[in-house]
Amino acid sequence: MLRLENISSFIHTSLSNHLSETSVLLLEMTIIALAAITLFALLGLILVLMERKVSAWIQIRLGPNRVGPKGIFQTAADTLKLVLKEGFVPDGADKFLYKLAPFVVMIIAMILLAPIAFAKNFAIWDLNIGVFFITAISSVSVIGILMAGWASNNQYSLLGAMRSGAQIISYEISAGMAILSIVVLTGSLQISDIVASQSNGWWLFKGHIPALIAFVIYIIAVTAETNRAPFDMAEAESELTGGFHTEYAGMRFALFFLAEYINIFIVCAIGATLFLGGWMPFHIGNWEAFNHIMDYIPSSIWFLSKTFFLIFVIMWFRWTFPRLRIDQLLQLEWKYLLPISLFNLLLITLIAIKGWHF
Amino acid sequence: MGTEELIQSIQSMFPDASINMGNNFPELVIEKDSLLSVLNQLKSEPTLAFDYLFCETCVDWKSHLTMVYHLDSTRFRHNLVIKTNLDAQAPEIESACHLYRTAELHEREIFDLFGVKFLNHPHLRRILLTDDWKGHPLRKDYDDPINMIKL
Amino acid sequence: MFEQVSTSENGELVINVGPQHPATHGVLHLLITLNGETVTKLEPNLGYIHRSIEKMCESLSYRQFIYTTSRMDYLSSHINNHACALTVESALQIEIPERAEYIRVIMSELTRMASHQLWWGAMAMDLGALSPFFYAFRERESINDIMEETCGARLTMNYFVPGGVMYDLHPNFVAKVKEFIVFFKSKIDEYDELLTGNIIFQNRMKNIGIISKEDAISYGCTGPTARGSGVSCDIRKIYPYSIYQKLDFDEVIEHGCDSFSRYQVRMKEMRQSLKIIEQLIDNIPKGEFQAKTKAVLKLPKGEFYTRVETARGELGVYIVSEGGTSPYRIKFRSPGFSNLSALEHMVKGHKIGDLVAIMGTLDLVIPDIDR
Amino acid sequence: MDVKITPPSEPFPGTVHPTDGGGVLVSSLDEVINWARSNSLWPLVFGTSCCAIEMMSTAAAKYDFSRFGFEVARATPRQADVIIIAGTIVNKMAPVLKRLFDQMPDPKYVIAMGACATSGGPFFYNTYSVVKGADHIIPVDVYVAGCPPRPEALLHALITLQEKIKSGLTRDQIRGEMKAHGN
Amino acid sequence: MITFLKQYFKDIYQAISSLLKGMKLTGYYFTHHKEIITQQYPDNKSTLVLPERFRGEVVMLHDENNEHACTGCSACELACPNGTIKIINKFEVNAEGKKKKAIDAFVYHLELCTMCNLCIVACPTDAIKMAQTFEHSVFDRSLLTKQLNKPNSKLREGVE
Repeated sequence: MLRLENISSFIHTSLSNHLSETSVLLLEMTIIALAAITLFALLGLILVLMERKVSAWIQIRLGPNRVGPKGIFQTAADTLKLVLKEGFVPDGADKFLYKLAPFVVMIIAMILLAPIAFAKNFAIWDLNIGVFFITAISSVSVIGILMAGWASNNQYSLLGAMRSGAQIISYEISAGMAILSIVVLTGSLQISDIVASQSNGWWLFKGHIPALIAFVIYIIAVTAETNRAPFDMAEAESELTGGFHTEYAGMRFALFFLAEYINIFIVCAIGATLFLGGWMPFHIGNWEAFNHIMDYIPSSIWFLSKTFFLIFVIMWFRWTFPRLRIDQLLQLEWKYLLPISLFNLLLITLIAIKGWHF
Repeated sequence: MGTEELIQSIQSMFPDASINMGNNFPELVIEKDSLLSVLNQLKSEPTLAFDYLFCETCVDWKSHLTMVYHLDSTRFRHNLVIKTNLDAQAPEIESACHLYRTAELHEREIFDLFGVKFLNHPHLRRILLTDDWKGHPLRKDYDDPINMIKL
Repeated sequence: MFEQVSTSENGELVINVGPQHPATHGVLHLLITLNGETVTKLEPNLGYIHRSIEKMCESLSYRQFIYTTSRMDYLSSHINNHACALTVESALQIEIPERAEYIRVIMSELTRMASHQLWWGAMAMDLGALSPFFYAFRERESINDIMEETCGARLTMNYFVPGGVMYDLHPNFVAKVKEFIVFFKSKIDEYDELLTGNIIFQNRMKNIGIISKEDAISYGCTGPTARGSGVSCDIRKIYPYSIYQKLDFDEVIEHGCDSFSRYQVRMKEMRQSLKIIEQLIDNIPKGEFQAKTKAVLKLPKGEFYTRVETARGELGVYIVSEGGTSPYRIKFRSPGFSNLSALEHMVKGHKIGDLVAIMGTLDLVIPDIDR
Repeated sequence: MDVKITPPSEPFPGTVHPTDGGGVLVSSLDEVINWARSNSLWPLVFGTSCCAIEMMSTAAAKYDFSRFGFEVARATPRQADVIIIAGTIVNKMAPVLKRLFDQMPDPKYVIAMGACATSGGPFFYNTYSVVKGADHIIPVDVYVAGCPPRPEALLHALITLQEKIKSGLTRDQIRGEMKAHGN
Repeated sequence: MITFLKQYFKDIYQAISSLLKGMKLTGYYFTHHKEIITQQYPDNKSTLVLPERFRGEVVMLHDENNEHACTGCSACELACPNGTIKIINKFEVNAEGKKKKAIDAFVYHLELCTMCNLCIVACPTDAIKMAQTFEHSVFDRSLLTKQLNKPNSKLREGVE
């Protein structure tokens, strides 16, 4: 059985046999960087295609199906075209910040890939404050958006960036609360610990209704945090034409575009890790035979299928709901989500202290 | 109120003006200086209550321009057309936009296409054509050899 | 994006919405002043699609000028053509065969439904919901198919001619319309399910873009825009033309004065249109579809005015004739032009997102405004 | 005009050379680039009048130009590849259209959809404000006749444009080519 | 306080149920691919049938002897609202030595045509009709100006 952890340990042992420790570390870091970049590009391509197919099927049409078999090369063609397009800096823009912004957004998205456990014993960096790391770093991406909006010298961009700032900072709180509730249940910030604590059942099921509420709040909050419809205030195509990336073209726009999808992947991966057991297979009580079959499916498949399910849910939101207005968006956060998640955290803490969870 | 009665009551209100029945609506021809007072009376008189200006336009008769106001009453559902003649060289008339807000855009359009100057209009500017456009295209003497290809 | 104007004197942001902007449904240009996200001033700038139709019609004959009006309010092209044909017919006192009248009314109501469907989809798109657009177009396509079979085109049909209609109905027409009625009745409930009841949608619509009854009349609003404010202004009811007198339908009036009322009016109007078609479709009388008219039409000297109810409101056709073969002056009183003038009144004090929503509920068709 | 219609699942362009050890090498970079460009034409949301409705119909479920990858309609010219001029261009709009075209990054393409954009169409004679054909303002690649053209006609125009991009010829070259073939 | 809380949770419940209703509908369409109505245009070209009344372009009918019914009366030219049709006449000398009017070129500007059908209605001899072709995309707009009468075509006998 080909498992990802075997591959990584094979690479590590074979390198260690021939090279010194420092050079192994350097080589491995290079490999990881390359792998991360490849994953970044590959995930972007897949997710964009998935989005287009999902939207097409919801909208009773076929979606891309002519470029390559079943249209699978569609996003590859798009990316290639975007890379080859003329890239220019608009007149009056702050050249340095304008060029820097997409890289800030992209690099942050890539850094966030680090603590995610893609499979059993397979994470780039399983640091002991993994969840905290993610919440901390993901809020930095708003700086990239603000930078882009400011540097573009365009009112639409500026409005979009300001909206995005207000929105991401507000929704960080609820997302943090939702994450915190699982941390309270687990008692650890390390991703591998959180996953391990779900070996006898996912937190979504083990944590009673409060965990379910936390999950719903988490999904809503991260939809807002990644600027997805119905919370796509930063882009708001029908209001602000393109929002913060109105003035971006070609390659730089592609980076924003890809980073958006990578961010969705990351938040959904975290959601899957926290609430749906990460790479843990689905087990039902004492059904040994069933559990064995479930165990046979590689852990990476479990992780990815859970993540992609959550991504699908977020896409489903996008293609169903109208967009909120900016003040309603903040109202939703401060009047509904925040009080509920605070109260919910209290409940969860009670459950954790009393040990009421399964 | 029937059309006959309407004509009579309006005639009694404005004995100087001439009113007769047109193809569709009764037509009241007035002097341009009395426009605002006539509109005001028609709007405020409770038995008439012409509160809805549904069309305002202008016709170029070469010798003069005619402003045409189509009025409707949303309460009684009777209509009236008011006409007043303007001088072709320097057409000027009081703006009706303080009585009927809809007149604001209509008058800008008439200014644009006919060159009628509306006094006391809040912002009388060209609306459909560019600001540097020469002439008023719906005038009969308008000619544009560059843009207009005659069939 | 047209040109960048930075800030006004007191530090408010001035931005140009349009002429190329997805929310303006065409080439309307709005100069808006923003205080934060709140619109403090709005100034429409028209004419980006002013095609001088009125001047052009002065050199076209009374048979020819009708086709240009299809391009004015292209979403209710049949109704525009109807207005022109009615003007010419009433001036020449042409008696139209009853069959033609029935066909005209059915076509007009189908057009009204198609227009409202497109409005529904486009408005949902303005609000950020993209799927309704596709569902709306599915129904619209079936109307287009019916139109294409009988009238020979999908959008700008030029089917109504002075004296009747251009061709007789296609043999499949009645069956297809009946099929459509059944189909659409099931789908219109989906519209409500998807959007009307949606909490986000309701919050975006209720108490937004308020215009009182008095203001609506003063601004000359017509159609669903005015009827959402409680003004009775359906020309089909108050000045009936064609065979609307004989039909049983309600004038939809809502008293909420806000965006949601305007939305409701249009949704209910679609059902009323269905009702009208249901009454007519089985009773289309046999006979001629076109009255005999002279080859060259000459209107008598005088002035003629016709008012009809398009999907957007009251369309007036004002023809001044000098007795020739073409009009001396023609004026189209377009519903959108007056409705647009009320936009500033509605939008002031609302957010920029509401501006988009309110424009959606006004259902502006820019070529209709600019002519 | 007849264009060659590429089958739904077209093979990857360029010349693929198998190498030792099971790898492949792709050459003919131009072909690959043109393939990418032709299959990823993002239109600008730009409709002025009636043709815009038919453009929307083309985007809608029944005709669905997303099958070709055209559905990513961008509201901002910076990210668009092709302007479909759907409707009349009047004198007041002309500078705006020029500006939009200038704001688009290269390579950019233009389709003149319908009679108005092609030549002024119904508003050619006796109008004082209509531009008689969008190609007086910006260069046009493909013209579609019709008032408005059916959605299929627009799809045909887009396929024609794809073929043009794949051929790698410029506007003038392709016109000369067509004259040479007597088409 | 109790009523406030009740209202608060009722609001939340109603909001969520209204959202779920919409998601149910879109979810239904996502899973039911039979609802897809897309016609795949270039692939369905062979089966695509347009209604016979569809107006794609004006064509002149020619029979197998390369004869048409156009007398060159220019009724269509007069009926056309925007000068799409130009008829250039010539005088032919027929067998009996009489001069007879005939068309030299029936010039049709497809790029101007609005398919309004007025020319077809005006034609007294039914020489022209509307064709259902719609694939009018060209790279050069001069190609849209067409001559409708085929080279060396003649007026059919007996058509006046």
